[in-house]
Parts: sequence; C-alpha cells; structure tokens
Amino acid sequence: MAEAQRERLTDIGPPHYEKYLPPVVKKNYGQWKYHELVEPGVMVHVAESGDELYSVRCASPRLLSIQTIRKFADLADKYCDGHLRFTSRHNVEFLTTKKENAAKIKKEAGEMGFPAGGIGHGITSIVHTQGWVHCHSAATDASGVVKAVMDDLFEYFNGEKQVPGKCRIALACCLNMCGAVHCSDIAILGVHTKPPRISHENLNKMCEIPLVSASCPTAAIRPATVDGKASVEVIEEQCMFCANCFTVCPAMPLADPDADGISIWVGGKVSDARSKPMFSKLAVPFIPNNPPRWPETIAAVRKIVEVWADNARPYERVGEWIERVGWPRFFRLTGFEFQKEHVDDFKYAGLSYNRSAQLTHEPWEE
Amino acid sequence: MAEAQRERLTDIGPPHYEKYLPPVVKKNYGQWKYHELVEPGVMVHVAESGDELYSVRCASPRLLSIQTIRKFADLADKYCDGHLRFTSRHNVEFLTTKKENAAKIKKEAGEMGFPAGGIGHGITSIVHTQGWVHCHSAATDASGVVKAVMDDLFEYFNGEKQVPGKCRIALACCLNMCGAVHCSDIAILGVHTKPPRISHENLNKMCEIPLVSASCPTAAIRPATVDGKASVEVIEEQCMFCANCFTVCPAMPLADPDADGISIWVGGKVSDARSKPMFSKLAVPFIPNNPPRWPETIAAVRKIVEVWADNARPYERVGEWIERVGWPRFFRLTGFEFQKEHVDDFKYAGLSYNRSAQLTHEPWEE
Amino acid sequence: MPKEYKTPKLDDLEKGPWPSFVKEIKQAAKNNEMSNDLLAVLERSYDERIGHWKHGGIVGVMGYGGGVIGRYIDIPDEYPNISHFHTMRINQPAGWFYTSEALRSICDIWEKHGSGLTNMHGSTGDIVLLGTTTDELEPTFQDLAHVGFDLGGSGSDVRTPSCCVGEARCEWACYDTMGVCYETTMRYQDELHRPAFPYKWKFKFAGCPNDCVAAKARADISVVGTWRDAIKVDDAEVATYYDNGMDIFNDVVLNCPARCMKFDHESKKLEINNADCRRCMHCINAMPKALRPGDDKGATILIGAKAPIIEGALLSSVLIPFLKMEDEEEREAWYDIMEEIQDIWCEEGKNRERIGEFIQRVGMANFLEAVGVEPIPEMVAYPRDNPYIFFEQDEEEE
Amino acid sequence: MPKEYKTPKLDDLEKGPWPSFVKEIKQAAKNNEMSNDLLAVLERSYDERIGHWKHGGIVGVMGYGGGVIGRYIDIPDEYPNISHFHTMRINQPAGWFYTSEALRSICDIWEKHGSGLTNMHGSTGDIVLLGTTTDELEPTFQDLAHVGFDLGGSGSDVRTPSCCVGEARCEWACYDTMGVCYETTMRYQDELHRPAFPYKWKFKFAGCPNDCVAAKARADISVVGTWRDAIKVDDAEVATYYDNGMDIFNDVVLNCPARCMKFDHESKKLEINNADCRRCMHCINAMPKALRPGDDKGATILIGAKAPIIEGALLSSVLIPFLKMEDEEEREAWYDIMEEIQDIWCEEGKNRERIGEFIQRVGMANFLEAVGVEPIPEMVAYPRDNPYIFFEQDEEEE
Ligand code: SRM
Ligand code: SRM
Ligand code: SRM
Ligand code: SRM
Ligand code: SF4
Ligand code: SF4
Ligand code: SF4
Ligand code: SF4
Ligand code: SF4
Ligand code: SF4
Ligand code: SF4
Ligand code: SF4
Repeated sequence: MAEAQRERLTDIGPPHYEKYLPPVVKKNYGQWKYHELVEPGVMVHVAESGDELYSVRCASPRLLSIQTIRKFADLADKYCDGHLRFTSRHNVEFLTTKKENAAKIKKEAGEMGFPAGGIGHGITSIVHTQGWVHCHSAATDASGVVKAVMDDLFEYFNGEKQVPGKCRIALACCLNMCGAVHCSDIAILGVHTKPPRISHENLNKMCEIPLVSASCPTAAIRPATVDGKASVEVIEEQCMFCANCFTVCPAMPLADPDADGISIWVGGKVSDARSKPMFSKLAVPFIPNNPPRWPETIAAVRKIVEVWADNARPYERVGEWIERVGWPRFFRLTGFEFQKEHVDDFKYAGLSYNRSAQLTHEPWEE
Repeated sequence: MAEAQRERLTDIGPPHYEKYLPPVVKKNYGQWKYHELVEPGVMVHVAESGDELYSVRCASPRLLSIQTIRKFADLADKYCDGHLRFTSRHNVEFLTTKKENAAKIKKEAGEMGFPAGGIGHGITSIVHTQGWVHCHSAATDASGVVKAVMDDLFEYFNGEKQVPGKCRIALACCLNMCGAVHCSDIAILGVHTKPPRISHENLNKMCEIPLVSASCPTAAIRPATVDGKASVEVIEEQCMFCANCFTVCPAMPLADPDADGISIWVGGKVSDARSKPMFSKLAVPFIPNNPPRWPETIAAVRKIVEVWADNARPYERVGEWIERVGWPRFFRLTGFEFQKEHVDDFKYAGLSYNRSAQLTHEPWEE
Repeated sequence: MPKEYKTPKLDDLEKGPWPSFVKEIKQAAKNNEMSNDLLAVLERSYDERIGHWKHGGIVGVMGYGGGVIGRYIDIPDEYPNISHFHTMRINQPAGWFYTSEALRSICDIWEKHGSGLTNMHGSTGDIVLLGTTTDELEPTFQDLAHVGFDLGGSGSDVRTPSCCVGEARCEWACYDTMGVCYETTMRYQDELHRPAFPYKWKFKFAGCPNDCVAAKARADISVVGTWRDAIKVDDAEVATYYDNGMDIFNDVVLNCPARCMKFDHESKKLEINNADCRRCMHCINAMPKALRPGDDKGATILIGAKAPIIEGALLSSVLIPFLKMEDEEEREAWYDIMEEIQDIWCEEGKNRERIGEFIQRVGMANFLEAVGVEPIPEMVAYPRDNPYIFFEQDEEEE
Repeated sequence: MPKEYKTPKLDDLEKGPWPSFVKEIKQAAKNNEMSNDLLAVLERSYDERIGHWKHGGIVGVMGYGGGVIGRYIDIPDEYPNISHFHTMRINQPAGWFYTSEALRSICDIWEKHGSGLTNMHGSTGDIVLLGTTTDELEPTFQDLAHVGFDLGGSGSDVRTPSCCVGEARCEWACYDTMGVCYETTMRYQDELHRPAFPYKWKFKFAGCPNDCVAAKARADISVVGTWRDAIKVDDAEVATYYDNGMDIFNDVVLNCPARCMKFDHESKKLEINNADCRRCMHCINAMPKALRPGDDKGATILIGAKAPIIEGALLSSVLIPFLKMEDEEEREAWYDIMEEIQDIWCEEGKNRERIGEFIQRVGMANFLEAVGVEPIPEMVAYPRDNPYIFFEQDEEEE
C-alpha cells in the first residue's frame, strides 16, 4: 500500500486546532460570558458579543466503529456546519448556534442510540480503559462493565433523576489505573488476588532477572534457581498482586478466572471546588467477575449513588459528603462490610488511623 | 538515716485522692452544673446543689523550693481549709467556697510573687522540662527560656490583653520532647545541629555497638574500627541530630555551645474542639542560645502571638487560623523566612506538599 | 463475508439505553475480519473470565520509538486475523475539535489499514486506532501524515499533551489552554516521538481550578488557570439568583473553603474578602451569571501526579503559584524550568521512576535546589511537623 | 553557710512578673549545699551555653526498677555536692489534689534527704524531687512510704498514670477520671515499679474530648470521656447568651465541624442534629450554661501517642469508640484488652518500640487480629486509598 513517490512526513505534530473551530468559536474565543443548562444534555454558552453556542452532549461508548464516526460526521454536517468535538470524558458534543438545531440533534442522536445527557449535576460517562478488548494486563473487562453500569444508572445521565452534584465514575481494569480512577467519586478497579505464576522455563529467556526483582514494590521477588534454571521466586505473603512484575516480565502472569475481579472505591475528586483534590478510598475489596452484566458490581455502584443522592447536601461530591458524616455512617448506610482490607497498610497507613476523639455514635444511626 | 525497726513498705501506690478532696468537692463530685470566669485567674464552678467552688489559679515556675511549697500550704490553710491542687500545666490552684476569699488569695499570692491568671482565652504557663538544671541531653535551658518568655507575655496571662482563644506554649530542651511540644500552639524546642562527637576511646567500653547502630532512625551509624579500637562512625550527611544515639550511648555527645539552639513550631493542638488534634509545624528552624534572656526567641514567640491575636477569629487556635488563611500568609505576616528546612523530608513528607491549586495570591497581602 | 460467531453473552450487552460497544464491534465486523475475530475472542473471554492478549513486543514506525502499542493474541491459530492486533495512538487536535471532513479522512484510512475500530479517545487523549498488523503501521502512519495527523506518545517519552476546551467555549478559562497545549506539543515533537526519559511524562492543561481535564490527578505537569485580582461580582445578577430562590447562604457562603464570603439578605449583596479567597471556583460555579474570575489571569503550575504503580498514587503539588500565560517571556521561562527538571530527572532518575516519585525520593527541597527554584510556602500544605532536620553544616551559625 | 557564688546571668532572671525559678533555687540554696552548687553550675551553663550533666547509671531502691533517674555532674571536683544529683519520681495523688498537711510532709522529708528542690510536677505527672545522692534514695523512699507516698515510673514500665480534674470539679466530665486513674495505678503497681516491657507505657485519663491532660498527644492509652445521646440544651440559657450579645451564629454554628447546628434568630432556638454531632465539645465550651453533654456517658479509648523518637511523633487513634466506664464489667473487659495488647507487644515488640510504633510497623489490621478485636470504620480516618491489598489466599473467592 506504500506510495513510493510520496514524501515521507514525520514530526508534523497534530493538526492546528484552529482549522476545526466553528466560526462562532473563532469569533468569540476567550470572550465567553456565561453558560446555562437549557435542557438535559444541552447547554448554551453566551459570549460578550451576545453570540450563542449550543452544545449537545451525547453518550458515547468510546469504542467506536468508523461507521458510527461517519454517522456523527453526517449529523454534524446536517446541523452544525460540520462541527463537533469530543469531551475529556469521551462523550461527543455537537456544536450549533441555533437553539432549534440543538433540540433536533438531541432527538436524532437519541434515535441513533446516542442519547444526550451528562451536563450539570448528574452522572456522565465512565472514563475507562481496554479490558479484555485489548490489554494483556486486565483483571476484568472495561467496556462491558461500563455498559452494564451505565445502563443501570441511565436515569442519572439523562436528567430523569437529580443528584446533589457531579459524580464522576471511572474504571480501570488493573492497578496500572489507566483510567486514573484514583481520584474518582466512584472507581471500579480490576484486581488480581493471586500471586504471579512463574514460568520458570521461559523466565530467564524472556526477562532480565535483576529488573524483575527490582520491579516489586514490596520486595517479594528474589532470584532463585528452579529445576536448574535461573529464575525468580515470589514470597507469597509479601505479594499484593500489583502485577508490576508482569508488566516487566511476561513470564509472570497473574490473571485467573476465579481470583480476578473488581474492587470499588469512593470519594475521590480532582477539582478544587470547595475541597481540595482527594484520592478515592476502598469501599468494597472484591467482587468476582460476573459477565456479561456484573450484577454485584452494578448493585454496589448503585447503592453508593443512592445513599449519596439521598443524604448529601447540594453541591456535595461523594467524598465531601462522607467526610462530613464520617465513614462509619457510609458503611452503615451502604451495608458494605468493613474488613481488614479497608485498613491501610501501605507507607502512609499511619496517617489513615482515626487520630481524634471526634466520633458519631450508634444510637442515632438508622 | 535508716530506721531499722520500721516495716519496709513497697507497692502501696499513691495516696487515695479522696483524702485530699475539699468537702464541697466530695459532696458535689460528678454533680457540677456549669462554671464561669469571675475575674482573670478566678473561676467559679456551680453544682446542681447550688454549691459554689472558687478556684484561684496562680502562676508557678514549676521548679519549686520546699520553702515556697510550705508558703502555698500556709495560704491554703488561711483561706481554703488547707485545700489546693496543681494543674496539668503545673499551675497551683487554691480552692475555696467563698468568693471573698478568692479575691484575697489572688491578692496575697500576687504579693508573694505568684500572680493569678491563665484561665479562659489567653496564655497559661509553659509546660516544660529540665534543661541545664538536670538533664544530660539538653540543647537549651528550660526554666530560663520559660521565665524569659512568660515575663514578656505576662499581659496575656493576667488578663490584660485579650486573645481569640486558648494558646498553649510548651518547651522541650531536646528532640525527646518530654514537654510533648509536638502538639502545642507554640512550641519551643531545643535542637542540636552538629553530629555526635564520638569518643572512640570509650565507646566500646561504655556501649554496645549493635545497639548504637540500631538506634539511628536514618541508619547513619555503622560499626567501624578506629585507631585499632572497635567503635562506630557516623555518616554526617545522614545525621539529623536527633541524639537518639547519645541516649543509648554516652560516648556520643552532640551538645555544642554554638551549634545548639532553639527552633520554634506552631499550630498544634490536642483538644478535639472544632478541629481534630494537630501536630505543631516548623516556624523558625534555628535561633542560637542567648542566655539569660533569649531575646530572639522571645521576639519570635511574641510575633506569633501578635499576628494570631490580630488576625484570628474568636475561638480560633493558632493552627486553625493558619489553616484558614494559609501558610504563605503566616510567613508573610510574621516575616519569618521560609527555607529549605521547612520542607519536610521525613517519611510522610509527600503528604505535606501542597496538592491543590487552592491558593491565595500576593497582590492582596499587605 | 467473515465467519459468523455465536456471541450470546455479548449480545446481552446490545440491550439497554447506553450506547453499546458490542454494536460497534459488530458493525465493524460486518466487513472486517479483524473486528470479527475480536468479537469472537471477546465472547470467549466473557465465558472464561480471562483475557487472551499477550505482552506486545517492540513494534512501530521508522524513526519513532513511540505511538504504537504492540499486541498479540495467545491463541493465534484459532483467531488468525488478530494474531497481530496493535493499536496506534494518533495525536488529537487540542480540545478534541473536529470537522466532519477531518473525521472522515481518519475513518477512510483506518478502513483501509486496520480493524475499523477506534477509541474516541484514549484516556491520555489520543485518537486510538484499535488493531492492525505490523506491516500496516508504516503505511497507516504516512497516510495519516498526509492528511495532517501524526502519532502520539507511548513508552518513556513525552505523552500526548491534552487540555480542556478552555477559551474556545468556557467563560472561566484563565488562559488559552488549547493554544498552550498546541505550542507545547509542537515544541516537544522530538521528545514525544523518541523515548529518552526514565519514564513517561504527561502535560495537561486546564483553564481553571475545576480542572476539566483531571490534570491534577494524572499529569506530571499540570497547568491550571487561576487569577490574582478580585472576583468580578454582578450585584444585580446575585440579587436575581436570590430572588429566584437560590439558597445563597447555605449553598454558596457555607461552602466557601476560605470562609471569606458574607451575604446580606436585606441588601442581597454578596461580599467577598478577596485576600482570603483561595480561587477554588465554587461560588463562581454556583452562580455563573453573577460571578467571574478576575482580570489578572494566569496559571498555577503543579508537578508530579500519577497512578499508583510503583510507589503509590500521587497528586500534583504546587511548583509555581502564578505565571502570566499570555506573556511569552514568562512562558519561555517556564519551558526553561521544564527543561531543567527533565535534565535532572534524566540524570538522576531511576528507570521507570516518574518525576513525582523522583521528587518524593530525593525530597522536594533537594529537588528545588537542583532545579534552581527557591522554596516558598505556597509549595507546601504545611511545613514539616517532625524535628528531623538535616541542618547544613556550614549554615548552622547564621 | 554554703559557699557564695556570683550568678549575674541568673540574677537577671529574678526580675520580671513571672515567678522566678532562680529565686526558688536561691531560697533552697540558703541552707542546702546541693542547691547551692546547682545554682553555680547553672550559672556556668548560662555562660558556656552548654549543660554539665552526664548520663545516669542505674540507681534506685531495692526491689524497684524504676522511679529514680540517676544523674552525675561532669565536673564533680568543682561541684562536689552535686556529684550525684538523682531525681526521684513520686506518684502524685490523682488530679493533683493535696492538703497542706500532705504537702508539708513531703517537704519535710525532702528537706532531710535531698536538695529541697522539686518540680510540682513533672510533665508525666509525678512529684519530681530534684537531686539527691544514691545513699539517700532508700531512706527517702521509706520515709515517703510511711506518709503514704510511693515512687512513680521510669524506664520501660508503666509510667505514672495521670488524669484531668474530671468529676471533682468539671461539669463536662463523662466519667470519673480520678477514680479510674487511681484504680488503674493500683492495678499496675507491679508493672509500674518493675520494668518488664519493651519500652515505656503511659496511661492518661481525660473526662471529655477537650482533653485537659493532653492524653491524645502523649499517652500510649488515652481514655477520653464522651457521650452517645443528645446534647442537653437549655433553651432559655441559649436565648440569654444571645440577648447578652453572643454571636451564636458565627462563633458557635459556623465553628461546628459536623455542620450539624442551626440557630434561628427569631425564636432564638438552637437546633442540633445529634446524629451528625461529633462530640467535639466546641458548642458546649462556648455556652457552658446552656449546653451540656448527654446522659449516656462513657469514654473513647485511643491508642499509641508518643513523642518523635524514634519513628516520628504519633497521635492516638481510636481503639474502642465507646465504653461505659461506670460499668465494672466493661472496665474489666477493657483491662483484659490492655493485657492482651501488652502481651503481644512484649512478645513481638522491639526494644525501645512504643506500642504506637509497634502498630505502625505490623499494621493496624494485623495488630487488631492478634489482639482479637474486630476492625471497625471508627478506627480509621478513611479506608485505604492505595490498591496494594494483601488479600488472604483462602479468602479470595468469598
Ligand atoms: C466538556 C468538559 C471539558 C472538555 O474540555 O471536554 C467540561 C465542561 C464543563 N465543565 Fe467540567 N467538563 C468536563 C470534564 C470535567 C472534569 C474531568 C473529568 O471528569 O474527568 C472535571 C473534574 C472532575 C472531578 O473533580 O473529579 C470537571 C469539573 C467541573 C466542575 C467542578 C465540579 C465540582 O463541584 O467539583 C465544574 C463546575 C460545576 O459543575 O459547577 C465544571 C463545569 C464545567 C462547565 C460548566 C464549564 C463551562 O462553563 O463551560 C462545562 C459544562 C458543564 C458540565 O459538563 O456539567 N466542571 N469537569 C468535560 C466534559 C466531560 C463529560 O463529557 O462529561
Ligand atoms: C485545670 C485544667 C485541668 C486539670 O486537671 O488540671 C483545665 C481546666 C479547664 N479546662 Fe482545660 N484545663 C487544663 C488543661 C487543658 C489542656 C492540656 C494542656 O494545655 O496541656 C487542654 C488541651 C490543650 C490543647 O488542645 O492543646 C485543655 C483544653 C481545654 C479546652 C479546649 C480549648 C480549645 O478551644 O481547643 C477547653 C474549653 C474552653 O476553653 O472553652 C477547656 C476548658 C476547661 C475548663 C473550663 C473545664 C471546666 O469546666 O472546668 C477548665 C477551666 C478553664 C481554663 O483553664 O480556661 N480546656 N485544657 C488544666 C489547666 C492548665 C493550666 O494550668 O492552665
Ligand atoms: C490506551 C490506554 C487506556 C485506554 O483505554 O484509554 C492505556 C493503555 C495502557 N497503559 Fe496506561 N493507558 C492509557 C492512559 C493511561 C493513564 C491516563 C492518562 O494518561 O491520563 C494513566 C494514569 C496516569 C499516569 O500516567 O499515571 C496510565 C497509567 C499506566 C501505567 C501506570 C504506571 C505509571 O506510573 O505510569 C502503566 C504501566 C506502565 O507504564 O508500565 C500503563 C501501561 C499501559 C499499557 C501500555 C499496558 C502495559 O503494561 O504495557 C496499556 C496498553 C493497553 C493496550 O493494549 O492498548 N498505563 N495510562 C490509555 C492511553 C490512550 C491514549 O494515548 O490516549
Ligand atoms: C522529668 C521529665 C521532664 C520534666 O521535666 O518534666 C522527663 C525527663 C526525661 N525524659 Fe522524658 N521526661 C518527662 C516526661 C516525658 C514526656 C511527657 C509525658 O510523659 O507526658 C514525654 C513525651 C511523651 C512520650 O512519652 O512520648 C517524654 C519523652 C521522652 C523520650 C522520648 C522517647 C519516647 O518515644 O518515649 C525520652 C527518650 C528515652 O526514653 O530514651 C525521654 C527521656 C527522658 C530522660 C530520662 C532522659 C534520657 O534520655 O534518659 C529525662 C531525664 C531528665 C532528668 O535528668 O531529669 N523522655 N518524657 C518528665 C517526667 C516527669 C514525671 O515523671 O512526671
Ligand atoms: S488499566 Fe491495566 S489492564 Fe486496563 S488498559 Fe491500563 S494497563 Fe491495561
Ligand atoms: S504482583 Fe506485585 S507484589 Fe506481587 S510479586 Fe509481582 S510485583 Fe511483587
Ligand atoms: S526534653 Fe530532652 S533534654 Fe529536656 S528533659 Fe527531656 S530528655 Fe532531657
Ligand atoms: S544524632 Fe540521630 S541521626 Fe545523628 S547519628 Fe545519632 S541517632 Fe543518627
Ligand atoms: S477547566 Fe475551567 S476553564 Fe477549562 S473547561 Fe473546565 S471550567 Fe472551563
Ligand atoms: S472562589 Fe472559592 S474560596 Fe474564593 S470566594 Fe469563591 S467559594 Fe470562596
Ligand atoms: S478534659 Fe473535659 S472533663 Fe476533664 S477537665 Fe477538661 S473539660 Fe473537664
Ligand atoms: S459538640 Fe461539636 S460537633 Fe457536636 S454539635 Fe457541638 S460543635 Fe457540633
């Protein structure tokens, strides 16, 4: 398929964004005055000049076929003079200066299977990763869990149900956390729970033993000779299944149908609004993989959304709410069991102990 | 002086406190209703029964001669039916059911040199330690610094000057921190800043080398043979002058007239009122010892008290105020230089970095 | 016509209101053998509850060290069409703006060379083209280049920078995120394409502390817009919010982390002590028609966020409290500091040690000293609370 | 008549309004050679800016391992009267209550056997008798014993427990601090006098979360009073505070960390959501005539505070959220847990490792498991935020 004649281009960088900006954006660049939610999934930005830009945000599965992308292009041609964008959470936004077009886009995109929503207080799409679709490291699937959870939470996306503030859900299929789930209101995280199975046959051929030993955060790996072959051994009690060894050495896979599964984390955020950025904290240590619908995972996520929606004050993110009422309340309301696993034992563990006598007390809890 | 006839008593424990309680306390034990500040240094507790107990709190240098203790006893006999107590911060309290006696106690104790004060919002006595009076480990004196500082802050003790809340000052003469200064609004801490001088002659005779090596939190000490003698050496760049080696081995003194001095810490608290307990944080890394009045230390402490008193809201402890307005403000208002030493590098250092974009900005600061 | 596989488990995921990735794969699979095999192996993973991908070897395009993730299946005999299934990362246009034409040009190329499946976008921000063979990498790359697209980062290099929509559509943007993101991307073309660092390095640009690109959680360098002067208050609009039933006191004033606002119910006036304001954005978020960031705008530069592997997740921390981003000189000074930092990291950093972990290991103060930046209180949440101070031996008398 | 020393530096510290320790030393020095030499060596320290005390050897009284701190001067030739200058720690009565008679009995004994100087009190809580010789230790001890006093702790033992004044004079005490402090002290006589632990162990008893004995910062076990039911509100007194000009809204409601209070200016009523209340004490502190702790009183038990040496300072953390302290059975159960903890610490603790450091080292969850206490969310400020979980190998399927 090589076209021998063609000059070979490198390091050209991405296209300059300006080529793709709608005229109204070019004209009012840096001159926006305020915005308003028009209806679920539709907002308008008003410029100092008085110009208006309507954005219709539509759900996307992120994993898109070229066929669907072409349909998006067609819709943009029909109503937006060919202009559209994607968001930092992978939704697609159609951009038009005409209010009536916005309504039409919402309707047609909905009919195509890409409903509008996710603006304002509510739940938008789940930032996620590859899972069984593409990654060698996955402890769970990504797209399937996301689809199952979002089907279940759809009423929080399309504006049917109100919540106190933004609630960001993210999924990563292993501890590498490509979805950056460590700062999400609700994080769904694939976990391995069995130590690596070492292929002593191949290890020395495929991997450098010092590199492998050095890769382990807990120093659980040491060089060893097994069946006369240079290899490594893992001190199993010291392994916490991070799979970093597997990242540097394919001869140490951890994946296991029964031992792989999902953990749920809550209360992270990135914005500085009101409170500072926070990490997500462990809510449920382990739920087995149960495809195609992961019902236990769906239930756990929904439970968190519901107790938060019922109890938080306006604007309170999940973590802010829990900080106010305390973790004992969170565990009691969700019914999640508080276990050994919840108590931190990594390097900053000491600071996670409750170093205060400020406590709420049982008789008042439902 | 042994009285051979006498039975040898051991493990009798302390006297039962009941023997020493004033009758009004015995009668109303656990039945107090409320208290009120009567005048600086005098408060009254009112019982459910209506009984009243006046407490006059008088300053004490803590280091007391038996002659002075006997004078306290005389005063207690005169006005309190012989009843008095000391506080957890080493002041002396005279206890009487008669309001008029309270005033007299205050007057007479004041004349004796033990003025009343330290109740309510204000500055009470400085919890402190031995210093050059008794301890081998001291990097500064204790009693002398306390005397100098309290002379200077006296107006905050006797009620002449008002402050927003309680301000607890503590002093410890070395990093062992016998004064538990690590949670004080203002802490005065003696510091060594030169590594131990090893007496290779004696070390092996006086100390166990493995114990000495193990004592160092930063692993700066390793066994070594010096001039043919088994001893240890200190990797000087790894030493942070904690003197723990000296605690276990007298052959490694750190004290040095020029390198010893005082550091000032702020913003700690122990109570759970409003905010949770907090550690004190470094304000001034090093002030040389300047006896008998330690003027630079006095000035630094006063500066903190003044900026706090001028800027904090009612009830705000020093640390609560700084948390609200931010450390940049604290450093600007006090004029203390922010240096390398202020940036933590011990094990939880990472959590002390400013992990947020929430900032105040310069143009608004005076 | 591709082989027809039974996929009962996946079929279940075609149901329901949320758009279905299964439908997408099936759509592509109609005339693409790779996507068809992908469908089959995914169903198998759903059955077996385990993935079937192997570690990728080093594959890529000539002269580049990044931009392609090699991927092979562990049962190539059964699914020969995806025995190779590499992804290509294509550097997105800043702010993810497209024209329909631009999108179609990508689709056409990917139809020709790959699976017909994409991620719009990857979580770093790239256009991810999901699945092709080693042979197709170079032709795809050149076809894309000739319509104006280039590869993004992977491996130990500068990763594809990304940014929030910023001034293009947001009234709160305190600098031109898309402009600076583009400028940075172009400036780092070499470092982006030719891994030469100890580990990856991510830039993200957010126009204000809301941080709509989640930089503070996952970028080695986060550039977060902010302002120094007073919040602009439109008194009439404040009153309108109040009249329309907004609980300004509970929802705005009480939520201010600096506790620096007062609202008077009678006069309906909101008073802000701007000296204490922390630029958290909350009040502005809550009342977008009434409040706006000031005019003296710029950005705070933070450093060192990352996911947990290896030493634990990190959040960014303040490196430069305020930089005037529209001032080219200040931007140049910033690029210089970036270079200084990268140099030191390249010299002293361990293999697979992100800059945040590097700073944790050597200590912030030592790091700053090496980079030639003065420590200031804005950089810390609080000064040290332990007395284990490494006083320097020549300084103790000062 | 003792030798007369010139002490110009110390003399300066006789001036000023705060009571002077120099006056105290001089007073004692009038007819005590030890105190007189102390004065001289202290002046010398003020001149030289360095102390003159050496490490103490092991000195004490027969059958006890603690209670005395040995101390020697490094220039005994010049100050022979203080060549020995040991301190004795005498267990104070709970709450530091005395009669004049009791104080005089101590003074008389110390006049006979020691320097005539004391600390009332040491920062652990003991009566500290400052300075005597090895020979005088046993006679002093027995003289004290015959007037009812015993030695306190030192070394690796239970240290002298101490408590706030509690029910003796405080309306907020949620249990009898002095009673429990005394009971504990008596119960631990053996452990107090005969060091057999890896390191020191301190008990402190505070009647409420104000913690007037600073337990949470410096006790291995902090027993902190609290209550479970509603705060008692006297509406009329609330109104009186308001009428007298108290800014209830700013000073009370806004300072509540749980944000669980409402104040209505019209009705002057204060409403507390007691389910959310954290028992921080602030509102009660601010309005002592109007608010009081509830009736269902008890204590929170916290564990593990200490000063920095060796692994860094620690604050106490929650071990038992609520214990009914007046219930003897619950107290017994608590003593049992203490014993369990001390046993494990004695077995597994390193030399000079406080219980807090021990817990940090082995991990809270492992520690709890060893002690047989269930982990509950009250024990943590927040659950783990890192995914490095040591799943147990038999449990993973549950
Ligand atoms: C389009 C997008 C930026 C982009 O360049 O793509 C965007 C756009 C806006 N964000 Fe955002 N945010 C976008 C991702 C984010 C993210 C990043 C993320 O979720 O990964 C965050 C940080 C989330 C976090 O803290 O974990 C984010 C935190 C905010 C906040 C702060 C909310 C809070 O209370 O913490 C606001 C303010 C608000 O909502 O009041 C905000 C407000 C806004 C406004 C109102 C700004 C404006 O005036 O235009 C925009 C539309 C509102 C909306 O979506 O509700 N945006 N916003 C992103 C849409 C994602 C999506 O498809 O749903
Ligand atoms: C007498 C004493 C207890 C004892 O058994 O000896 C005591 C007695 C009282 N304290 Fe205290 N506290 C005493 C040491 C403490 C300590 C311990 C310390 O300083 O080392 C603390 C913890 C300090 C800290 O957090 O760092 C302490 C934190 C409090 C607080 C909380 C203040 C806050 O806002 O954080 C209150 C409540 C208040 O003041 O409103 C309080 C309130 C009280 C009350 C009002 C309680 C009452 O109703 O009787 C008592 C008199 C008030 C006063 O002194 O202002 N007491 N109080 C101690 C007097 C020390 C002295 O001589 O000055
Ligand atoms: C494709 C993508 C996930 C996705 O579906 O969106 C991805 C996929 C992979 N990431 Fe990632 N990462 C992706 C964004 C991220 C992010 C998010 C971000 O960039 O904002 C993170 C967290 C932020 C951060 O960098 O800390 C992330 C943290 C990791 C890590 C964690 C280690 C670290 O500290 O950097 C690894 C492990 C490694 O590098 O060895 C990793 C490694 C990987 C590898 C290369 C697997 C490996 O071990 O070699 C994955 C290839 C999967 C595949 O087969 O396609 N990926 N990875 C994202 C890149 C697409 C794009 O270019 O737009
Ligand atoms: C006398 C006293 C200071 C005072 O002037 O009040 C004191 C004096 C000494 N302490 Fe202390 N400590 C005293 C209360 C404390 C406290 C406060 C408390 O108990 O509430 C602490 C902080 C809380 C804690 O325990 O963590 C304290 C933490 C230390 C440490 C720190 C190590 C640790 O983690 O325990 C040491 C070093 C050691 O044990 O090796 C220490 C060691 C010492 C030694 C024995 C010196 C040594 O290295 O051997 C001091 C003897 C001085 C002398 O010559 O008289 N002292 N020491 C206090 C005891 C009097 C009493 O019994 O009432
Ligand atoms: S999170 Fe893990 S499994 Fe998922 S894409 Fe990233 S590296 Fe692969
Ligand atoms: S999975 Fe992680 S903890 Fe376990 S051996 Fe591998 S690198 Fe070490
Ligand atoms: S703080 Fe240090 S110097 Fe002072 S008494 Fe305690 S151990 Fe001695
Ligand atoms: S003073 Fe502390 S850091 Fe220095 S060598 Fe001694 S024990 Fe180690
Ligand atoms: S980060 Fe700020 S400037 Fe950028 S889109 Fe979000 S709200 Fe607007
Ligand atoms: S931006 Fe945040 S800190 Fe500033 S006034 Fe508004 S709410 Fe308060
Ligand atoms: S701790 Fe509480 S109960 Fe004890 S004296 Fe202080 S305020 Fe009273
Ligand atoms: S005790 Fe503290 S938490 Fe409870 S209502 Fe009063 S101020 Fe709020």
